[in-house]
Amino acid sequence: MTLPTALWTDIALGSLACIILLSESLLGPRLRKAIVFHGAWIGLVLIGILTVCTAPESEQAIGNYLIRPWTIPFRLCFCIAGALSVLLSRNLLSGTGHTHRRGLLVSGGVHIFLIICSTLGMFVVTGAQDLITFLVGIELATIPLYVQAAMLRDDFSSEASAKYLIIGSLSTAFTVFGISYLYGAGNSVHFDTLAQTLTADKHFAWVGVIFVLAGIGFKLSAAPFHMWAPDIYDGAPPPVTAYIASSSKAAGLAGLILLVYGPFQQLGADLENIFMFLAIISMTIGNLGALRQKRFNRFMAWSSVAQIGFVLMALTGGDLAIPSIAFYLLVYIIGNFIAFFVVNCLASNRPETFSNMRGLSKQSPLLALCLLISMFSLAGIPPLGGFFGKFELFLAAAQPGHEHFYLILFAAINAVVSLYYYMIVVKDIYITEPTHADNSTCPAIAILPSQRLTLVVLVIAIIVLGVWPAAHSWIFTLAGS
Amino acid sequence: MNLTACLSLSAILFSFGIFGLMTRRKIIAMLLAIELMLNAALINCVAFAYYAPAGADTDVGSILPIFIVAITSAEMAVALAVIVAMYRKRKVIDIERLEDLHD
Amino acid sequence: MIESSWMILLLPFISFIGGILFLHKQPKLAAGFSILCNGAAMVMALILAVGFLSSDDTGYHALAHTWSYDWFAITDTLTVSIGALLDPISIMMLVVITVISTLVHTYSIGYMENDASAGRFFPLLSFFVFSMLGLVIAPTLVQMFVFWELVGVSSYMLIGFWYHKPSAVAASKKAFIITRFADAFFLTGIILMATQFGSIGFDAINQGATAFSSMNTANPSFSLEGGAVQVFTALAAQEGSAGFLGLNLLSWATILIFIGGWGKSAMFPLHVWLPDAMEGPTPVSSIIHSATMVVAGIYLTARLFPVFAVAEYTLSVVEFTGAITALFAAIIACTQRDIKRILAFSTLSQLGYMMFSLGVADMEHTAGFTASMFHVFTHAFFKCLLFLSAGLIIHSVHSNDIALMGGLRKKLKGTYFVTLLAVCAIAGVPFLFSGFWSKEEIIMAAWSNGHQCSAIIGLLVGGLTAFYMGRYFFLIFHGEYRGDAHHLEHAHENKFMLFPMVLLAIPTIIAGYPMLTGHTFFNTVIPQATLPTHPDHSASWIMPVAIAMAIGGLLVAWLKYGRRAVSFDTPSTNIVYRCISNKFYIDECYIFVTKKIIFRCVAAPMKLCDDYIVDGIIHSSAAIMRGCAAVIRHWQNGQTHVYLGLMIIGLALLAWFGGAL
Amino acid sequence: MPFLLNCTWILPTLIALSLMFVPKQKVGVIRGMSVAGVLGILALVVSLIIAFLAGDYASPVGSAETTLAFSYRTPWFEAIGNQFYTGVDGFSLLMMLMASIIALCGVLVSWTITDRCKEFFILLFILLAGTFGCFISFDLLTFFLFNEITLIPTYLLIAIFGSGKKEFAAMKLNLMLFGGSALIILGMAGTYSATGSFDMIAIANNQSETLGSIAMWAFPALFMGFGILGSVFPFHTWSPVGHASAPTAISMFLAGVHMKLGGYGCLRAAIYLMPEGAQEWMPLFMVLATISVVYGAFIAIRQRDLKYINAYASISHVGLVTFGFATLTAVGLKGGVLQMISHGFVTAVVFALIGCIYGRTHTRNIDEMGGLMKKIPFLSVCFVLAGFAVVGMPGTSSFVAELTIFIAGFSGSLDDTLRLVCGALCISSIVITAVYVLRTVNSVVHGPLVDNGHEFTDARFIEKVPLIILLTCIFAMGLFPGWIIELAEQSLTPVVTNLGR
Repeated sequence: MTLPTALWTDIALGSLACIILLSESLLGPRLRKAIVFHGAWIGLVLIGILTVCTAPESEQAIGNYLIRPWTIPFRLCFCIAGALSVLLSRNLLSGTGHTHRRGLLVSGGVHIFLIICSTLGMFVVTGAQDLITFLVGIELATIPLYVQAAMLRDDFSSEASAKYLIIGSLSTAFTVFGISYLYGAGNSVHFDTLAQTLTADKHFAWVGVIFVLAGIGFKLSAAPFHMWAPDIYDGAPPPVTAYIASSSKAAGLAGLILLVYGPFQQLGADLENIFMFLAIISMTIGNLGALRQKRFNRFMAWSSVAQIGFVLMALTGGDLAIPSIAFYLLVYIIGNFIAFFVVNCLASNRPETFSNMRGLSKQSPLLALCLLISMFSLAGIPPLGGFFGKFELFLAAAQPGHEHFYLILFAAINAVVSLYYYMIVVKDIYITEPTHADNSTCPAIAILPSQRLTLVVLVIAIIVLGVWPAAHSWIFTLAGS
Repeated sequence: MNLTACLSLSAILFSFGIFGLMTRRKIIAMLLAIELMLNAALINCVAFAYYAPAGADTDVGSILPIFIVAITSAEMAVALAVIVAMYRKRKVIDIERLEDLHD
Repeated sequence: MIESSWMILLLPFISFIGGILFLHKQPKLAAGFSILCNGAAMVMALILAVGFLSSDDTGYHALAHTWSYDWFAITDTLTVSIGALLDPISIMMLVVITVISTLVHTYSIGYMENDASAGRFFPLLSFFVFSMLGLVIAPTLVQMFVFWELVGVSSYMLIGFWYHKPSAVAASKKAFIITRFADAFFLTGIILMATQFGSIGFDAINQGATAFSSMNTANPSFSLEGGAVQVFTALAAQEGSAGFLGLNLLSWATILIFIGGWGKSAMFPLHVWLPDAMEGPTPVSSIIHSATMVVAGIYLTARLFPVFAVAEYTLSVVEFTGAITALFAAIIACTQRDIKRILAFSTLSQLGYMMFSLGVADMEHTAGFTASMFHVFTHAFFKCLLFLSAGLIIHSVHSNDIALMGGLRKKLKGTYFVTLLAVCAIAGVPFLFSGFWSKEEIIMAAWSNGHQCSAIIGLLVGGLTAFYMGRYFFLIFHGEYRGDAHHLEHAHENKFMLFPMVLLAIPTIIAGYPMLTGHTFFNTVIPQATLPTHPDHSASWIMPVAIAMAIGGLLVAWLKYGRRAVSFDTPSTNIVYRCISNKFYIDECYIFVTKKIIFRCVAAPMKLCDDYIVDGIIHSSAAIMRGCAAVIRHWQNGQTHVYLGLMIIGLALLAWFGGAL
Repeated sequence: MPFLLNCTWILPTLIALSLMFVPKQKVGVIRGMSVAGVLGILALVVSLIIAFLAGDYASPVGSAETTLAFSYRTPWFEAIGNQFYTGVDGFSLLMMLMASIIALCGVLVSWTITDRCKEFFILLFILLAGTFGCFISFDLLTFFLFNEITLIPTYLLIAIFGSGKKEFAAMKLNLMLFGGSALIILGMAGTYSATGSFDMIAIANNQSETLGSIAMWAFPALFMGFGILGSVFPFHTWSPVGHASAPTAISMFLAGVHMKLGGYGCLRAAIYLMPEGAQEWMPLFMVLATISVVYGAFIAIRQRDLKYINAYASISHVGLVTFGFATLTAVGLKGGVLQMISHGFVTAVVFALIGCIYGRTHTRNIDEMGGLMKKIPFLSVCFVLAGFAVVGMPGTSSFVAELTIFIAGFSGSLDDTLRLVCGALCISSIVITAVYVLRTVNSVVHGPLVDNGHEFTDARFIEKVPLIILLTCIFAMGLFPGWIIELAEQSLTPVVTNLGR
């Protein structure tokens, strides 16, 4: 039987993982660095291109594995996030002039291998057609992250991974418990049959739904389940933080959409209220948490909690939700990585707090401009991609039949609050004068050529996404079919 | 023995897990508690498969627990590895003392 | 000649633009240029007047719409246009304004001789003349309002001419704000007239009003065209309706418009700015605050007389304010020490005369209207003469205070003679002088029209006027010199200043005679009114009583101030005297109202409300958010158990929120 | 022709980009390019107006369809129904003319800025691009997008180049304006959910059956959203703080054009799209407008700082604009439009003067100044003329506008007592305006000279040019308002017919 073209990407990803593992263990130091590092990010980029080229028009099923057209943008996001995370870990690997403040990763190759495994897990999630594959995909996506979080030799990293581990396994317990109840209520594991049998009057169904949502809530760091995010973002090594912040959220969202438009179809209005509840709490707590933040990583954690609040709001709407979330994720991931790249260049020789970033515009205007663009894209300021991304989330919540106008007003006001703390960052780098203590200690900022190139590419990408409608209409046509 | 009896058993087991997780100070003990909760899910699946109405495919009920066990073991292996590495370096196993990362 | 009336309007404007832009460094050139322009305007105005008088058609249709330029359209029916409407009273005012402005310009050459900023004075004066002329020939209410404001601006600039003097600056501000306050009501009145009665043109309104008033009287109504039809129907429509607070719409509109005149002509409550306006140079006071600007209110009432007559209460309001102001100002004038303030209060009381004489007239008995216009005509000349002579006196004695003058008869012979003429005119000395004729006309009209109490007030004020003018005259020219001897030696009469005063003396005497020749110069503005026969002399006793009051007043003044030396050093302890000399403390009330009530009790609380309530809410919302942020950061203390606990509570919340539904 | 129209926002963006590559030290080149750019924009707008007047683009009476001149329509993010739909009618042309003139004067006034002047002009041109984009776009989302583009440069300009507590002021200004955008987003979400498209003209035309009940709450959201930008009463507190600490050119542009963007949005997006909503909610907004008119005037009396006085004066005059709109009559709307244009020029010239005076006396407190007429006659005469323009003397543009608004207040039947009371209060505001204007003029220009030791000369040529330009605009519009009124009236007929429906 001929393999459907869309499956090639998954296979390519698996083989890339094996190649990386083999080259890590077998090859000599010089060749290993080339294959492992460059091989990985080039491979991921190629796989990203491959998913775009082999995007199926209609659903292609291979046994229990279903490639849906609307998941292609999500897969693209996973590949991009993976590649960028690999690039970001450049100065944590051995053999480069600029060593990072927190030392080197325990083993660069294993770190990259785990990134690719996690990406493969996310591909599996998007391809799942029944609860079992879904569960396996979710676990394959999260477990490597526990190990990656512990990759650095300092106390923070190990403490972060321990906490992440415990909270993660609790959420797995919730998911599994939920799945068992779903099976109980729907007497089957397959999504299509579940879609018919899971009706709103079945109490088991509701217990299952609640527990599964709790598990996925952890993965998205939505409000009641967000407490782990600031600590783990702060403790984990920078590329892992970036990867968690962008890719694992995307996977969680893909899974959530899969469930909401798959088995939970008939639960309808009550589900919308749950998402409204989650959205309101995440937005508020995320914004309030980020208001007084002084350290960059924790700031990004709280801001990602707030962003998830906006995304969940879109889920309360009708059919516009899927494409708007896909587009928003693409822009959000690029914006996030720009911020992490800039801070990574900064943080290689001083702790990444806002007071150290004062006067950045005078020290290196390029980094300051990139951080400004990423902050304004996250805030949703027009010329950048973030504007249309965030605006479509508002429109998604206003679909005919599913209007939630109070929610939109609440979200719009929250957007204003979120603008305040993104502007605080811009104020620090452009306007506040560095106090004498800050700039005396930090030497000039050294930027690796590869990281400078990726920054420029990402900035151009985010502006083009905001102005040129090609990507936007591609995602919407895919989601429409 | 009927469905509700089994379900109540697993629910009790689940709540034991949660109670253990909340009160234990040692990380290994907390992992143990999580293991309890995962096993509760197993009992659920088997119970539903056994008491499933006619016509439903009951064999799924047995495949699902196997996957759950596999996943649990994978997770616990990774967990123990991480915790052992941490113990070797920081000589601390008490979760209350892991509070360097705070706001 | 009628078609070229826009030239009269344009000449002063050219002198203003030329003077301000090019000549403000050369005073002499500026003075020459402005006199040339104003003189030409005067000549054209005189030719216009003569042409109009000689033409036999003195009836209503003598109205001439010479030209009009559409300025801008507000609604499709209502377009604001600039034009000229020439009829007896506007031509009379044209003559008065241009004659007085030319004489004042020549006088100013002498007055402003050693003043550095004279180059700025003449153009500003011409700007005032331009705006006054525009006001007078305005065919529509809006154009009158436009030039009304420009007159306010020019009076602000001229009063505050010596801008380094804080008192002058304060006086100009006060004048502008009070007139602006009255203009707000005026604007409301105009807008009511424009929107509710459909027209702002004077002839349309007046024709509609007369047709309406003659509808319920005997003679038949005549054909109407254009705007008048709308006005007529609107008047008929709102006739019976008891509008807002008991007054119907027409009364409201006309009273509001009259309040505009009230402020500009400084009637009783709003008069406080006129005495302070004396801070400006004396030529300014002579032209603005004696002859032209302050008459604008009376001119407005005269122009809209038919509508005012139709409205129920308006004319009685006019009469009441006129009488009160006349009496009130005359009393104060008797106790003032600053000679310019004496003349200012005398102007106020004469304005009161003119206003109440308009008030006593109505559509049938228009004698009051003609008497008032006649008094405007005569009063302009002798009051301007008085101010010019006061200017000369101040110039030579270097002070305004009457206590530092006395016995100037020997030094200023020319001024002495001319001021004597003017004092006799204003006091109402019989037969020879114009003042007597016009004042007597007013009292006669009031009595014959049934307004007895106004007539009696008129007589009383006549006596008071004679008294304070006599006091003014004797204290300055008779008795010994009380001032600084040094100034007395080289007090001289500058020829530039004396020549216009002498010229003005002529009309002071002969201005009264046109009335005698029975020529009804002024009544033609009333359309189709019955030609007022010479006012019936039923009350023949009024003439002798008026003469007695005038002569008596002068005699008492001579007895009190003329014969024996008067000392000013001991301020009189008499309570009433001190209250009157302080102008009944009305200025203090105004300051109290503005400072204490408006600034402290209205503006200040608003500012506090803005700073603390409106702003407060916004700042407090930010503070609340900061508080919640602190709470959230407090719970993020790194303890894993806390995180797990919150996750489980979150699960419970989700279950309650989801499940409960 | 449509390309020329789009050039109005492409040109400033190009200039902003090209300025980025000019080295920081070459201040002369930067200034030269900026002036050339602004002159180019002005020439572009004037040629557009001439072409508009030449061609007959008046929308036929009785049709609710605005006929757009030089319209250009391409699908942009059409997945959500958004098109890049630009065109222009009389009303937006007038606003563009005013914006370009004020921009020119703004650039001339900021001739003295030396440090970081490259960033200054780059941000100024981005602001210009956003503003012009707003005036020509007829798609609700594109309009909102350009409106948001203008907010960030304003923040950076005030925060970097301002004075006094500039960060606080800039942040407060920006957050409140974004609060306004939040409300606009709500309104747009409402219209989108009802009609599924953002095309203003399409929505306005067949809106009767589609908007229905949504209009009842979408209208206040949109009107108040743009009202915040136009500093309507409860949300006006950003403008005094913002103007006082903004640099001269920015406070000119902010008060002169940016606040008018609010008024433009109110008319174009709120009243034109949802007439029923307008009828329903207008009493509330009329009361708010009257409060901001009287309230602004009274507080201006108590202020001591020149910029605060002018800021509160702007609140009072812009309140008149909202009052004009609130009467929902043809005259009222036209009066509002005229007042927007006239107040744009008036407030720009006053801020320019305050900048010049501050440059000399280094104080903005009116008690510490006095008698400047003697030392700087040219500036003092301009100050007196500007004062009369603020008071609304005939011959200045504000008289024409205020007269039209007051007439709108009283036209029609007089049984609507609320409108009468508000109309009377607005007319009374001309007295309060006279009080604080004269108090300021007297204490700054007249009176004995207060010499606080600064040696200063009269206006240099570069300072005289903007003042002369703006004053001629004020007096030209005051004396010959014919063509402006005709342009405004033509473009408002569709709105009025829509209201009549």
